[in-house]
Amino acid sequence: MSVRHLEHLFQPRSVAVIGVSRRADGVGALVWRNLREGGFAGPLWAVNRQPFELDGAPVFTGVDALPQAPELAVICTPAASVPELVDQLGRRGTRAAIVLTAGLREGRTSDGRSLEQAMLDAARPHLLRVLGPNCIGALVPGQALNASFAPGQARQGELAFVTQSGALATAMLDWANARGVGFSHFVSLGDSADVDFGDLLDYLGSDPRTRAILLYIESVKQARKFMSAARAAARNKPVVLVKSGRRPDGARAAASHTGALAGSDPVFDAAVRRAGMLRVDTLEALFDAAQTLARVHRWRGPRLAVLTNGGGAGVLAADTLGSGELATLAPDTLAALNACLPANWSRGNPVDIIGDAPPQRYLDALRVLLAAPEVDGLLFMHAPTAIASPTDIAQACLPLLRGADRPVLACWLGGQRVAGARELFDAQGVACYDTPENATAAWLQLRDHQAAQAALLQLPESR
Amino acid sequence: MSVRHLEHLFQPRSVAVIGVSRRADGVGALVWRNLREGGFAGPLWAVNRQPFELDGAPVFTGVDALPQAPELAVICTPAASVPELVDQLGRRGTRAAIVLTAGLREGRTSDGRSLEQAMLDAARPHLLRVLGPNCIGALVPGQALNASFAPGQARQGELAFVTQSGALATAMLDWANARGVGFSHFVSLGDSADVDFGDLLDYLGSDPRTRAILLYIESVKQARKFMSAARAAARNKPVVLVKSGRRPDGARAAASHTGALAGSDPVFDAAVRRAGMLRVDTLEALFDAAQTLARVHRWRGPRLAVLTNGGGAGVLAADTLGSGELATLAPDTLAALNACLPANWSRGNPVDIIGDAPPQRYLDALRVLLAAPEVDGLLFMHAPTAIASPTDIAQACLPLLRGADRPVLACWLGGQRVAGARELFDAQGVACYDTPENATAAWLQLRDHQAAQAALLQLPESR
Amino acid sequence: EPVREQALSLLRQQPMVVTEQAAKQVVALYGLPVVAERAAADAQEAEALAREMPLPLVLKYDAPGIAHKTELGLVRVGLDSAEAVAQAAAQMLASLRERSPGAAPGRFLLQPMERGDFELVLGMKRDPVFGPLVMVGLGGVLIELFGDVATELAPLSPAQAASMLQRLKVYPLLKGYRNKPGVDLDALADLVACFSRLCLDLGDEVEEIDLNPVMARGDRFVAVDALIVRRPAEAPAAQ
Amino acid sequence: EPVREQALSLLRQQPMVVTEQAAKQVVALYGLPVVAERAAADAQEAEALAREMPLPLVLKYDAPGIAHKTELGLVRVGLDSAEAVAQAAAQMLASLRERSPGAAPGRFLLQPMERGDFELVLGMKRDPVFGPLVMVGLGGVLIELFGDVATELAPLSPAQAASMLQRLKVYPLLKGYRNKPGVDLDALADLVACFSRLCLDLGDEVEEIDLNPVMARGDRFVAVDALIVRRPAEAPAAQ
Ligand SMILES: CC(C)(COP(=O)(O)OP(=O)(O)OC[C@H]1O[C@@H](n2cnc3c(N)ncnc32)[C@H](O)[C@@H]1OP(=O)(O)O)[C@@H](O)C(=O)NCCC(=O)NCCS
Ligand SMILES: CC(C)(COP(=O)(O)OP(=O)(O)OC[C@H]1O[C@@H](n2cnc3c(N)ncnc32)[C@H](O)[C@@H]1OP(=O)(O)O)[C@@H](O)C(=O)NCCC(=O)NCCS
Ligand SMILES: [Ca+2]
Ligand SMILES: [Ca+2]
Repeated sequence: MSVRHLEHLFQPRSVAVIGVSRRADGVGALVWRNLREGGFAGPLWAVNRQPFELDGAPVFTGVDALPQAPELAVICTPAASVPELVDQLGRRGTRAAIVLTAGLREGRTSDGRSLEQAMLDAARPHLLRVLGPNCIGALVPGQALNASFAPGQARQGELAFVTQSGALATAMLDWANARGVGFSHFVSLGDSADVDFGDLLDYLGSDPRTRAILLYIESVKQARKFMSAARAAARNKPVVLVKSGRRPDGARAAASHTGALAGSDPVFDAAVRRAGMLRVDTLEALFDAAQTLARVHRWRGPRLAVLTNGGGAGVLAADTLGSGELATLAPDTLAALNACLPANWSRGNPVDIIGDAPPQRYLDALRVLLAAPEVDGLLFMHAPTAIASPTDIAQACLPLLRGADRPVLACWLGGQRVAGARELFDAQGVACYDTPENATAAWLQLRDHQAAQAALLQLPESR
Repeated sequence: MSVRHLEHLFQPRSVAVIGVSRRADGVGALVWRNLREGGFAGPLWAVNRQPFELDGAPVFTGVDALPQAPELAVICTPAASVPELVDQLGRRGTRAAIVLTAGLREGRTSDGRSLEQAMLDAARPHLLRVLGPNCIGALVPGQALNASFAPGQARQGELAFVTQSGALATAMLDWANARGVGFSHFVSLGDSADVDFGDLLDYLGSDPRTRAILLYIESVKQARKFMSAARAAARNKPVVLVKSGRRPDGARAAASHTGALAGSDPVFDAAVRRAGMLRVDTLEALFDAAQTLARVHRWRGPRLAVLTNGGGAGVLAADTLGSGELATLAPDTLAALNACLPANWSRGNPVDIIGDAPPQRYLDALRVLLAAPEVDGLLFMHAPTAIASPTDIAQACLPLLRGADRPVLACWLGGQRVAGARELFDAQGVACYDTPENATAAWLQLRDHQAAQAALLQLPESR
Repeated sequence: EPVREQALSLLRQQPMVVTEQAAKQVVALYGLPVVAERAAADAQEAEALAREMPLPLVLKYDAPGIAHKTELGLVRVGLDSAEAVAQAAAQMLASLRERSPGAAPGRFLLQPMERGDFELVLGMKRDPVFGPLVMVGLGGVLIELFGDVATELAPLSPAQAASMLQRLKVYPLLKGYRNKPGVDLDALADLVACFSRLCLDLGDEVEEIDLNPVMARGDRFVAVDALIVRRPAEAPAAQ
Repeated sequence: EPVREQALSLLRQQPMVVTEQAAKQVVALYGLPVVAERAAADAQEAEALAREMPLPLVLKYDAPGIAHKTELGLVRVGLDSAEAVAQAAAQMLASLRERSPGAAPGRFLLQPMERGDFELVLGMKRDPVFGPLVMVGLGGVLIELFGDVATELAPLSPAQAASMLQRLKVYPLLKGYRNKPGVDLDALADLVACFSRLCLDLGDEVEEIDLNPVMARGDRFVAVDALIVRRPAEAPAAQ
């Protein structure tokens, strides 16, 4: 089946929910509520075998009773009914379906096919694309589309998240909402009977509203399709992934969960390298990595200067850097800093400009460091003190940081006191990390990814 | 000098702030405000060379003008004045001083001693203990004592935090407040001219209100005192630390920051092992480690059962466990689970009881797992769904979990939706982690710490 | 591609565990250097061959289906006369008769003793999803206890093979360490790239390949042992 | 503690880099096994001694202040006659005269060739804060490229030493791996514990100790080389 037509899935003009129960807590009713609360602008229809009224609208008694063919259908009816529904929808002209129902792989039709196969057989003649089955659905905040039974809405943003695990989808959404992280697409793949990672990498790789693609992978089945889509997507934008099933025991759990053999670990690492993607260890690291790759530009080299108002934070940052990554400041740079900093500054890198640093001192030091030829990138850090306002410092420094001709990372240590400063930086696209260690880890990740990407680009692809 | 008398520092009946400026943003004024807002109950006096009125109270013109000897004095005057002030205070009968002033190490008296040495010389005859100089101060929320110029108050709790870096103190406090973490003591050591890690380990190790001790260390100077205090404290309660200066570059930054040679890394690891402490890599890991060690009891062995309502979360948890740590469920256990779980449960460990699990299903599975002889400990996990209420599940499960005869860890995945459940668990003393990986990492940490502690206890100490 | 077809038709006539001699022939088809060996049907022939070859010699008994010869006493090194070869051959047959009485008859292989500054291992394992995974490392304890191997998907360009070698912890040894000679790294990268081509070509029909050891000195590399395990025919075809 | 005092008075008469002979004497005072060596003032005496010792022999030239003999050609192994010893001795003197003309005069050391299944390294480095740090590992590339050493603060009980050995990645080798013999682990733990006692005793006056290699086979351990570097006197005393 072609990898095209996903626009029917993600930008439908009309949506029908098939199997909206009269019970308020049925899955169909939850999807209906999500679509309504998400503010979907096009026509929205509900289907049940029995007619009733829902939010003042009539519930239709079948696909054929709908006033028009919905471009997208969300199917929440028992497994056995799905193939027939897909066939009816396809015949009416529906182009995409999200099947939330579980159990299609196990269930059988009277002629012995799996229900999943029967569903695919029903979809094929109509070129109808199916997301799922056994999934949570999809959210496209930019389209005000929440075609899912996830508990809640997603914020709009520029990250696409695709997950093979439904439970992690709901956890991740809740987590992202708490941290203000937004999405261009938030997709639960489920069993991937039709639409799979390869399709989504193809689609999202060329979607201009998606700046980075995040994947949670348990197993890959169509390796060639996956690899070519991944390689193409990773040339356009960062593709960061968590692959579970690292250790033999994890792999076993993955196998019993998805019914697919999880690839062994070195193989997957090799595949990630070959495609120019980036693999991280935890779901949370996905977001840090995504902002690193999407926001930190103008790579010059690995030598980082660390600017801080607290020696301890500088030590923590330096700890994770090797001698190749902590810039050695040149005599000219040291002299220029001596001229503008108080006598007790650290006189080396990390550049500790002391706890009482006001905005002007940050600015003076920044001007020197961002012009120093031996400095390839800058880590800006601030720990709250009772003396200077983080927001004032953020506002003063932003123009210099945004105009820098080399990569800039930032770390606002603390919580509430630096929340405003963090938001300012975030809004202006400066990559911010919670801790010095996370920031320097991001720098090293960037260096490695740069090297890997450069190596890939200069090589003729032999396959 | 004796390691005693720290009660004057942490439980003073009266406090004087020396050097409260008429300027509202002077360090002394900040300390004054912190003490007032912290609600200190005893007499509180301010000293300046000029008399004026502050918050309706008179500011005294010198130590001798105070109506009584303050038990604790917080000194915020220029460096050169400190030795003389300490002498005056000691003579009046003050038993402890916190010196916030920086620069005592560099400054000299007319007879060529460092100001630091002069301060110590002045303190010694009066057995007056000094915290600092060059520190942020100390907070003892249980005593309503905020003798610091940290930006804000600390919550009351059972963790003691001692840091050598002032900047990290303020960042940590802000961070802890944002996460609701409370402290028995929050201490900035500064230059440790007198009171040092050894003293605090001694004091906090036997303090009944402190359940765990967290340290941020850049360098240790009095190794023997440190080691014997650490060993004693670690036998009473968890002592967890971050030691910066891991790598040569980090060490260099530490040296320039504290003026002390940071011990090399394997040496410090050996010292930590020898004393039965636990070393972690990041400041945030301190808190996870502290709750692990303080809350997870009744160790039986390393085999963990993972109970989850999401297969993906189970995979992530299993990934970080080896075959020795993921319990292999016995036939009896599997049969008992088969009898109470729906047919599509994972039929193995991790025990995935499927996304729609209501409280009763959790309870049924818990009863089986907590009675299974092959299960040494349990990881309870929940990812939010649109179906069951996390709070209901938490409430239903708490009695079983608290009454368990083996260690229990918990992980509520997500953000806002599970906040209530998390709080319930937290209030009842069940260790909670943000992610499956953090929870299993805690389990492995616990196993290693158990082994190390057991090895230490069975050995005769040769020195 | 005639080489591939030659290799496959050779393999298809072999048992699942391909004989060492056939495995080396397959490897040699791809231009990879293997030890110059001669085969003998019995002990007498082995003895006669030994008289024509430079001493000392290595004698192996290569029987279908036997993957681990050393464990069965079927490898003898450092034989320094034709008589020693004859004696070793007799012992092997006796030992085989005793320890593995049902084994199919095989042939003796006579090889010159190869030495190198390093013993490399080149390997391939087919992944059911991603296909052939190529592995390289230094043999023995370094691989077993320290897991010092580098892996990549086939095929590899020489540049990719070179960066794979750089990931080995023993890379400094291969470059030349503390006045000890290294190997010709360009030549080694070419070798690994060539091996990866073989892995890709045969990957659908082969489960595992092991060239262990490959003796290396300077720019000279010689595989003195080769193991190929074919893929069971009943397995589903690769997608 | 007479042993400690004997050791310290021996050390105090030595240059900062203690001679190998004196270093071994110090080590032997603590009951640690060192190679049975004999010293000769000149080449003739060395030749004469060689006639009384079992061949082959190792000859070293041990001069004050020279920490790295091998680099200066001052170690020769496998000498299998008294004449070979005489010749090697003459070459050493010539080489030393040429490459290090100002060197203080030293003595020849004659040692039997010791062999082992393993070459261990035992070391000590004084930490300015925590005192003597004891280190153990297998010599050569395993330590250098893989950093496979275990470290502990002195002193160590035998049980602590045993758990230190278990942390080595090469521990399986020491236990006996794939039919290859290991060493007597209890004996080795005792040895490390004993060495740690020495480190603690001398830690205030010694900067570094290196027993490298210690030949090990079964329950037999022999240090064939010992290096001790004293601590500069002007350094402040340990707290
Ligand atoms: C799909 C699923 C949610 C349906 O569950 P359910 O709500 O118990 O199913 P019901 O039989 O009640 O069907 C839902 C409604 O659709 C109606 N319906 C059933 N078949 C229908 C059909 N062919 N056409 C129209 N309506 C239909 C039902 O009558 C019911 O409405 P009612 O309650 O008003 O009678 C369930 O089978 C399932 O698969 N759950 C798992 C989902 C999941 O976990 N996904 C992956 C997460 S990782
Ligand atoms: C201690 C310190 C804050 C003083 O700074 P300052 O406020 O500029 O010092 P001042 O000279 O203004 O003294 C403060 C007040 O005490 C008064 N004072 C000075 N000496 C005094 C004395 N001996 N007795 C009574 N009052 C005195 C001053 O008059 C002044 O009050 P005023 O403003 O009303 O005149 C400063 O020297 C310092 O060390 N800062 C660094 C602190 C730090 O960073 N700690 C470690 C963090 S990690
Ligand atoms: Ca072999
Ligand atoms: Ca040596």
